[in-house]
Amino acid sequence: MSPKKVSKSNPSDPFAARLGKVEALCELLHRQRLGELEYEDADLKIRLWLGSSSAGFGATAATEPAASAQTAASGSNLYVTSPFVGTFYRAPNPEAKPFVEVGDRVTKGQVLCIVEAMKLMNEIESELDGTIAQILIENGKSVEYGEPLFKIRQE
Amino acid sequence: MSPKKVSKSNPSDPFAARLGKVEALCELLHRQRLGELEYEDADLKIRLWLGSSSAGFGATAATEPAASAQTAASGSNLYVTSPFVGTFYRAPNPEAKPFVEVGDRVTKGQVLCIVEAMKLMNEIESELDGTIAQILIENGKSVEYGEPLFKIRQE
Amino acid sequence: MFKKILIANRGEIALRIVRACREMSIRSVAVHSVVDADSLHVKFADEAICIGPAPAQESYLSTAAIISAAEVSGADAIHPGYGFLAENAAFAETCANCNIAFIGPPPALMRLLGDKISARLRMAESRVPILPGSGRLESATDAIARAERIGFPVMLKAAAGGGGRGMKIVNDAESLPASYELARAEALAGFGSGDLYAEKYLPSPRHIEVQMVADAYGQVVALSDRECSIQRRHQKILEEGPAAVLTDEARATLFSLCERACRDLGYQNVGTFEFLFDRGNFYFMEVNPRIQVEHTVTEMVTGLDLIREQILVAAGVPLSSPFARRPRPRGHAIEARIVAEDPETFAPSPGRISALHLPGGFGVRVDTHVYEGYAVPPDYDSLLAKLVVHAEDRPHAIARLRGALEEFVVEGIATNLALHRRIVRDADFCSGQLDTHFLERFAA
Amino acid sequence: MFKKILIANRGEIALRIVRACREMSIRSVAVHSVVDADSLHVKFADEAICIGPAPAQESYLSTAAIISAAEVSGADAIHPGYGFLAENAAFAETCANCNIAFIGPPPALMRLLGDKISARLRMAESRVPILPGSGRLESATDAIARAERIGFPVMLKAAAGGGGRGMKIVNDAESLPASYELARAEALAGFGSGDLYAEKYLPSPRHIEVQMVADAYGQVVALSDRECSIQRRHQKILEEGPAAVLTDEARATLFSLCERACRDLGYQNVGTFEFLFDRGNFYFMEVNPRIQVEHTVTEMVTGLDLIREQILVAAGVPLSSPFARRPRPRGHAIEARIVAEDPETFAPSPGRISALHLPGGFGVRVDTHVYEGYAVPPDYDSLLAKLVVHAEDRPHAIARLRGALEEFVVEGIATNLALHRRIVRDADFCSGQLDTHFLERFAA
Repeated sequence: MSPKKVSKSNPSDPFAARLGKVEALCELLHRQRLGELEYEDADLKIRLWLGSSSAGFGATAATEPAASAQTAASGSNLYVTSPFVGTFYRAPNPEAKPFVEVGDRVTKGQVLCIVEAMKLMNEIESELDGTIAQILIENGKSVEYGEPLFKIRQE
Repeated sequence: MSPKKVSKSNPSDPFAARLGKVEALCELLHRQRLGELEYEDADLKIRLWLGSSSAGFGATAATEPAASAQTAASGSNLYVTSPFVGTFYRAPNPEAKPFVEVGDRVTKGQVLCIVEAMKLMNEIESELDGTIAQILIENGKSVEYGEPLFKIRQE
Repeated sequence: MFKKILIANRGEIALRIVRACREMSIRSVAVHSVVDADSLHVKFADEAICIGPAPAQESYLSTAAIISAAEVSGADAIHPGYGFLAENAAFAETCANCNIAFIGPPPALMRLLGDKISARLRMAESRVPILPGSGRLESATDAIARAERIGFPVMLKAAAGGGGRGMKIVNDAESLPASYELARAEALAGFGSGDLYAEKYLPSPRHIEVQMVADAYGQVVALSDRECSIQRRHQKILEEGPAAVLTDEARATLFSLCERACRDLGYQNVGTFEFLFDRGNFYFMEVNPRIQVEHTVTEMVTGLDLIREQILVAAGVPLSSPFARRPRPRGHAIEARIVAEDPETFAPSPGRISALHLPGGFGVRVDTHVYEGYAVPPDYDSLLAKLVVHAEDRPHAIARLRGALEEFVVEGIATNLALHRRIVRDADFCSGQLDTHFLERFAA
Repeated sequence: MFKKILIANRGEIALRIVRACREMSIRSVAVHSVVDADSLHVKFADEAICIGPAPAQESYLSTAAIISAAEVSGADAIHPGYGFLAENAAFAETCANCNIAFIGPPPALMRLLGDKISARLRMAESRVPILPGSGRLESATDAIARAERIGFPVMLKAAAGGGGRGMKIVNDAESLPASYELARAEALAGFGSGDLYAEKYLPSPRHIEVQMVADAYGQVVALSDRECSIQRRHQKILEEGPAAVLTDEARATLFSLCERACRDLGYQNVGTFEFLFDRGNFYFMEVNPRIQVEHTVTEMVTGLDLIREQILVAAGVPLSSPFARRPRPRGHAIEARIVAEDPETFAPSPGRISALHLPGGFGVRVDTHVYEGYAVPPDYDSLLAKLVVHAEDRPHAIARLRGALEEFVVEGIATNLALHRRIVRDADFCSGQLDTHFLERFAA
């Protein structure tokens, strides 16, 4: 347990530590655009709920990037996200085979796809070793900055 | 446990400590714009809910009438409120003695004051037996509809 | 000039008057019922006085409460807004007796114009065209005789009427007695007088009205015309101006006859002449001797502040430069009344506004007393906001209104926003094919 | 006409352009950085694309990201708004190379006007009055010689400049070398070019500017003038129009010379000619070849939609009826820029807006991308909202602005609302005694 990162108060004070946790969970709630969150550990049990008092009207937005990092963690799965806006290609050219398929083992540095921006073909490499769990974008579709492209199950 | 940061009260008092916690959680609720928050630890279990009282900006109006009933209860004290907007007079005319003073015993139906509206002198009667605990308006001042005039301690 | 004005009203019009007072450096006094303590007109006025409980009879309609509030606050004038006491001649007389200026026409004129039969006759004397019709009806038998002279179909109307109550269309002599009794009963219940008269019924007229202003020295000006054909049960939903259907010649004729009628009446303050327009002809309906909800349309196209002018005129100031002659309108304005009502049943929909976003930007004006978190009380009319757009011509104004309606968000209560969004996309509306039955066909 | 416009900007101007597109039935594409996902321009555009992380260099200033977003969304035009890439000729050229219309003047003109020295010379050729000044300065020694010819005090200015960076007032020859080096360093750091020139320094001029519009066929019109003397460190805080100080003759002369200069340049799209005005004389400062923040002032007094006209002109549509000749202004408009900054230190004040109330009603316009609950990111400029009022003359506009500022509530972050409330009650401001040092004296 390491409340240091989330709390600015004395970490030896259990309530301050818990408050730090709650604060961090609130931030997570907002950042991840959740409506509700229930959390429990050895010394904290909490439910947060973003009721009608929240975020002005239309609290909304569907297709927002999950994270801005190129590889965003979620459990033991990781997401490879697009480093720029452009067009997603699974293969180096229309005739070629895709770089990867679901179930393929990939290694750090291996090319996973191409994102074309301004006629430039940018190869996107894996940042870790693992197995392709899911391909989230169809070939030829456009992607936003930060949009998840692949789900990779970590070894 | 060191609740000093969150509570201004005596830190050796467990309730003060808890109150400090609640205070901190309330601040968090507002700052994080939650609608509801449930919290539990070894010595505190609480649910905070930002209900309909949140009333948009400028959470409103200081001098609102306590109640629209002519006699509004509050503990064992009751308030006699003005039944209309007008001018409050404690005596039937400038030369006369006031109808009542603090400490006077009054009975149901006894005239307590006059509220003048449109040149009409309206006598305001007590609706119960009791003792005048407080006179809330100065002689000759204007009163709103529903404004408390007298506090009466009930027998 | 007045030092302090008490605003005997609530909602958006009360806030509108607070704003005018503030710009004129006149102190404003808001009065409110218990349930209106959180309304914006109360927050933004210089002073606020709670005058009674929720029912309007004991607060906004209580002469005693309002006069008393004016006396304790030291107000030297009362602005009645629209509705409530705005057309109540007795209230205006009480103000005069208490040495408080009533911001409106002289009480005698309010009384004359409040009786639709006497108003009709006075207009006819001033050569304002009226529909073929009758004076006061004596009985059902009398009504049949008069209706046959006029020619069926006819409309039975309450002499003290307004807002559609006591109005019945009668197609033939057989059905007249039943309608007569019904209209009489409605009129009696609604206005305390069962007096009726009959008028020729027009099947598909447009509603055209003229905004007038007149000072205490005989200066009279027709400021602009508006079309308000989009109504539901004689309640206006959407108003616009200038009326697209009028030629410059028709408009000039109409304005001149309204000005002449005002001069003949000795009219003072602002007022609206309402007409039915059918196949190129105008027929006088009534004069509203007060500010109207849709005065905003005239303000947008003329750039002139009608509430301020109303106050100036009531204080005895002569009409001055921009008001002293007919202004040249600029562009086109449309007002959409956003009301809290169920879109299917049209039942009022009070409750708390859980989320609110008002549109903004170029050519978009919103007049409202509500805000996010505000609870709409069930006790009063359901108007939440007036959304007014202005652009250089009617098509651009419609486009602007369409966009503003898309941006308008009200959550927590039902509103007629969806109805407005349908209206502004309707082909007949866009091409200007309007009459007072537009919404009936539209809803079908 | 364009089918789809990508808006390469954020904040209120992006929303302003979204609204114009919607009214023209053109699809709009909002681009945004990660931290701007909740901004209103993103919510109200037809499409939205996240183009990069918070730093503007990697999002709103990234040609690659923006062109790529235009390509994947199929936009056929890009509106750059103001700031960011709006005056970047290379970006405009890239647009042209990618067959995307850039909504602004031709790149060659942007380049010419971006170099203040060449702009000065071109204006002189068109007989636009300029201040006594120099060409490019070769060295501090050269600068002293030129300054002595001009006469001290002089202002050293960056050739590529704007916004006050690289500007130094020099009172005598002794202090010139130090100022020269400082200005050079600032200019190099700010604009990538250390080129300087010198101009006669005026101690208390007014800032007067003229809004121009020109189509692709040589039609040029001066639409209106604005005064923007209320500045802090060359950043405008409050703008108004028409400039109260100008006589009709002075205005006509000024408009004619701007129109002539535009014709000589072959100018296209909208643009602003900025002048210093001192003792009855105008001196050219610069041309801003883009829409400006304060274009709203011109929109209010002319009733004309400048963003729409900008799009029309870029699409090759000739100026048509209301734009084809100088419009007659109606009344007076004032814009107050509401920014998120500490009122004492003027440091930006990002954070979450915990409570917000925007003023409304007659003659009040608010352009803003924020709402209650919105978090102002620390990454961009601090403009929150433009509050624009319009009334029949300057005193009434000031009264309206005063009231609107009282109604304006922003909680959770610091703003300059209090500063504006002081300005509108200042006697010099109310009587029109303005110059570009107004705020300095005012703060003292």
